[in-house]
Amino acid sequence: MELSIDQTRAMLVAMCDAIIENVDVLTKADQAIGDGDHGVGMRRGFKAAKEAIEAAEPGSVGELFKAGGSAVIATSGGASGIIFGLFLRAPAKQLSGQTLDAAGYASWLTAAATQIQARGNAKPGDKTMVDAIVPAAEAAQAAVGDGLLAVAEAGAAGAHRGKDATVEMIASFGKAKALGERAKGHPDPGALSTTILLDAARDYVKEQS
Amino acid sequence: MELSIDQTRAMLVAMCDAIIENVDVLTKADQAIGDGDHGVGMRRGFKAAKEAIEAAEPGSVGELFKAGGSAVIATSGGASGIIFGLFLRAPAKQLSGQTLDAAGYASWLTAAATQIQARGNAKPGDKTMVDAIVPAAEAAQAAVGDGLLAVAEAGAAGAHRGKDATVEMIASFGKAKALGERAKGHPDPGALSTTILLDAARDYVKEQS
Amino acid sequence: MAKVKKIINETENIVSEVLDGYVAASMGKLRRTADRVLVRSEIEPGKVGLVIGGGSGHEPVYTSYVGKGMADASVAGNIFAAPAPQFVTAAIKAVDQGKGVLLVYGNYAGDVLNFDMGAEDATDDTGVEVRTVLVADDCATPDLATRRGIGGGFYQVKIAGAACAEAQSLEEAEAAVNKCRQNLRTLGVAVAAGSLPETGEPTFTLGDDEIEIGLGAHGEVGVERAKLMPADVLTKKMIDHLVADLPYQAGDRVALLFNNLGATTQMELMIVARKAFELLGEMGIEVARCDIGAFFCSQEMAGFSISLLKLDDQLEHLLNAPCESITFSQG
Amino acid sequence: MAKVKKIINETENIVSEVLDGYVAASMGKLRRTADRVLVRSEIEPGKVGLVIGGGSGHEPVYTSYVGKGMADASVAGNIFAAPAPQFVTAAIKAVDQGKGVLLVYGNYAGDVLNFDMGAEDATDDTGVEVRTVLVADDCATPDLATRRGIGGGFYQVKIAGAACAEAQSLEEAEAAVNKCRQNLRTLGVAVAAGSLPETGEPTFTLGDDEIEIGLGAHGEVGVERAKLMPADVLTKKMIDHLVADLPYQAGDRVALLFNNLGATTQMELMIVARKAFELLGEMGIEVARCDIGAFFCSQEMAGFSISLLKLDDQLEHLLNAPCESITFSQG
Ligand SMILES: Nc1ncnc2c1ncn2[C@@H]1O[C@H](COP(=O)(O)OP(=O)(O)O)[C@@H](O)[C@H]1O
Ligand SMILES: Nc1ncnc2c1ncn2[C@@H]1O[C@H](COP(=O)(O)OP(=O)(O)O)[C@@H](O)[C@H]1O
Ligand SMILES: [Mg+2]
Ligand SMILES: [Mg+2]
Ligand SMILES: [Mg+2]
Ligand SMILES: [Mg+2]
Repeated sequence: MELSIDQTRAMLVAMCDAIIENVDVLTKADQAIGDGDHGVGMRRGFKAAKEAIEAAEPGSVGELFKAGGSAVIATSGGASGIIFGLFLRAPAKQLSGQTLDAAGYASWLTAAATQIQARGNAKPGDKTMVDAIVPAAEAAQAAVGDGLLAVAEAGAAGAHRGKDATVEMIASFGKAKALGERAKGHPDPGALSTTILLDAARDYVKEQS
Repeated sequence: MELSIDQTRAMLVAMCDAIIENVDVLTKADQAIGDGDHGVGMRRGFKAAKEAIEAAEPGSVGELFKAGGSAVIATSGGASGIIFGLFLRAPAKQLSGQTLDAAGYASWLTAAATQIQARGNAKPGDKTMVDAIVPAAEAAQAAVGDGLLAVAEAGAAGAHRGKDATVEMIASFGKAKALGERAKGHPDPGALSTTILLDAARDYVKEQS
Repeated sequence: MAKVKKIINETENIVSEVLDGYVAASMGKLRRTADRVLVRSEIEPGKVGLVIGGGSGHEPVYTSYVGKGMADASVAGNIFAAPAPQFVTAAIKAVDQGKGVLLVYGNYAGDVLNFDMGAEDATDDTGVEVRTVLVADDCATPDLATRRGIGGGFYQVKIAGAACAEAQSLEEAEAAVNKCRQNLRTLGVAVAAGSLPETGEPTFTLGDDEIEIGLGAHGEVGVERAKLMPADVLTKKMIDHLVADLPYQAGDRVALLFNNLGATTQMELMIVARKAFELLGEMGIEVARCDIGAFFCSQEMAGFSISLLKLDDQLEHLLNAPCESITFSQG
Repeated sequence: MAKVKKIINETENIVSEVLDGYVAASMGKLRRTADRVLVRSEIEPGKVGLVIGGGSGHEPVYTSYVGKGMADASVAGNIFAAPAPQFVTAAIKAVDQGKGVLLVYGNYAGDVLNFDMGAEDATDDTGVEVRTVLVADDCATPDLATRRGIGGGFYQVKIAGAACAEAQSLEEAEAAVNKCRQNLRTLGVAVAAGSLPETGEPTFTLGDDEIEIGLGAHGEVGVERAKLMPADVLTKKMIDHLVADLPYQAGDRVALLFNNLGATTQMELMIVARKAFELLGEMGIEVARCDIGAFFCSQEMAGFSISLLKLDDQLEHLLNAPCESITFSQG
């Protein structure tokens, strides 16, 4: 199974909608261990991404990812603007074809994990969204042989495992860092966003299957 | 009947004590139509006056009044520092003898009423302590023939009539002025202080009678 | 409501410690005398003296505006209370260089009584000539003679400082400052009360969604109590009231002052400034100078005032003349 | 608790209207470009460029410190959020005079990510050379590399402004500002929370009698949560912590900055200043310059910070060099 350009567009729009709908969940998560603006910033970014994705006239699947990611970067602000902008924009060059298949989906998550770590300098264990995107990418790669739906499911499941693991971590990055031990007991807000995005993508792929 | 220098000292000290004890009453009165500092300012001034009066080695009754009045002026601050300093200091020159008699008591209040109006420019009806000191002085002068106690009683009663009359006035002076009609229903704080001072003086004279 | 927390030591030492703070921060340029007087360590011989002052709690006004090109001394009362006259007397004597001394302070009954008596005592003692120009810029109330002195006092002190530095005579300085007074109007708005440091109690009360236009610096009632409104609507109300009062007219050149009463953010002041410039521009009133900051506070009151000063060449020159003080300097 | 009242229009227009306010108040000296960039109308040809910026809501920092001898442009994010990279790119391009551009902003993850990307994009587009010196003065946390940028940022911006005005090369300016960063330490104390203008909600909570030493500008936790204490005790704690951190030593010359986080009264700052001067004097540390005011706020947060900057001849010269901006000028 593969997604066409228009199906990919619909998948990306569903991901944007999921963020927009979950703004309060994200606000609460960031209030617990950060400064409370993650929800508002993500909504700002993914609203703009949705518009850009809907308006795009892409020559490849990757150009849709690029339009969305660039919009997040340009409008979201804060740490998460760059991080979640890269989450979408990272695979833009690789996905130069007209469809998104299992290998493409997995390469998206891998590119995101790589570029986000390269730019943000957070490593697994620092209690950031890196703890969700890295296991998501690994699980997705391992499932490539099983087709697109399996990859999407593995990605979402990997993100959830990573997000759950952040609950017991103390933060080494961002505004939760100064909390030290007090950050324990709460998941990282960005890891939570990662699960919301990959859940929405998986749900869309499932519908189309 | 006359008061000796030491009796006059005791009378003045009793007046200071009465202000110190009534600080909360005066605070509330000024909170209602002013800025709430009348009690604190009067206490500061009359505490200093009490010390000055107790420490004074006066050559005349008037020098006791002067010591007290100067202390109020030097420590009280605000409008009431000058006004109630003059209240004590005004008769200093006239009271050049060794005793305070009926005529002397009445001339004290008259000098106070005159000097306070001259310096402060408030007229009767402006809702200030002038509305209490003017009728107090007039009533005291009218009672001079009846002896010191009668003068002291007439002075206190005159001040009360004046203070009661301020309840229905709108203010033309000080911080209550801007209140306009809203100042109605509350007595003027300085008029209230005037009654407290003249009640204490009358009570002392009565005790000695 | 919980008491407002203040970083202080014993409340009875507040004024004294604040004055010591100014002396320390002046690094030798200021000294204290007569307990409540802050005075320049070196005053130019033969200059017209300038003494300012009033109740404490409004810092930086008036206490901190002492220095070259500003006042020669300031007199500090207790919090929100006029200073006693002997401090005024001491300040006048400390700055007198034989050319007389100008007094500039806010038009409040208590201040007038104490400054007048202090000035008379100084004149009785040394013969020094003293003149007074009250700050009475608050156009919230109609009667000119009894108007209160609020945020525009900063401009009046600045101009008085320059006038006394340059003037050949007390009369000349007085005339310049009087012209400033005539051309100066201020209107304030209170959004939330400050508190008395002695008690932590608020100085007045406003509803959760209320503001008061024209409320005085100590909580005296103003022009209109209103519901919280958009910044642009409020700014228009204030500018219209101010402009009509003098009135300021098309072709006038003005200085424009936005004064933070304490806890208002600069963000809010800039939003208001933006609209004020737009409105004055529409009226043909030219802004020649603009100042934004906390010049005349009322503890941590939230709110601000807008002042307009109509300029002529002399006032503009005096306003732009160099000066130094702990909280305001210009080159 | 009731929502904090703010004098604003639509919340989504706050940043834009604030920038318009600065442009209006600059009277021609500043203009807006690329939506979120405030830039000098005239930049000296051939000078090293200086761009500053960060989240809004801390005015006057960083947005307002643009002008001759200060920054050439500032970039404003949303309230408490780093600005997006395209604004950084636009600012760099707007100020570049062929000598390269220095970036100075606070060490927050979001700012670093966005400024870095913005700078790379500018370099990709035009080849402009860009260097960064982060503001990282908050010694509430131990790890040097991740320290936050707070009140001392004013000194770093001032020095960067003078350095970029005078330097022959980007490297020379960068080196001077780096020296400032190395010698600069700040410690803050929060007394009461500010509020988010979008919601009127407080940015953090403190007990009715609590303060927090070292609390960050957005409510990040600090060194110690304590009961309200006398000003002198608090000042000693703060000065001891600051002095030990660099450490500053007997014989050092320093600049000393008292920064109002928003709603603290100048009265309190002066009481603290008095004690700080006394303590530094006892330690043999010489204060060569002192600044007191609201330079780096966090909305109407009550509290303040104390900064120490160890001076050498170069830093003292740069700190005292003339500059102009809407909220800070010196002759
Ligand atoms: N360097 C980084 N690398 C990866 N993720 C990061 C990094 N810094 C922050 N994040 C993510 O961003 C989230 C916080 O986003 P947000 O609240 O929008 O930004 P801010 O911290 O600027 O307020 C964190 O929960 C974390 O997952
Ligand atoms: N010009 C004046 N003449 C007479 N009494 C005055 C005058 N001004 C004020 N007062 C008196 O002073 C009182 C207020 O005193 P106080 O509260 O101590 O001073 P302030 O008004 O400066 O806060 C008023 O109630 C009034 O009686
Ligand atoms: Mg956040
Ligand atoms: Mg009063
Ligand atoms: Mg008073
Ligand atoms: Mg943030």
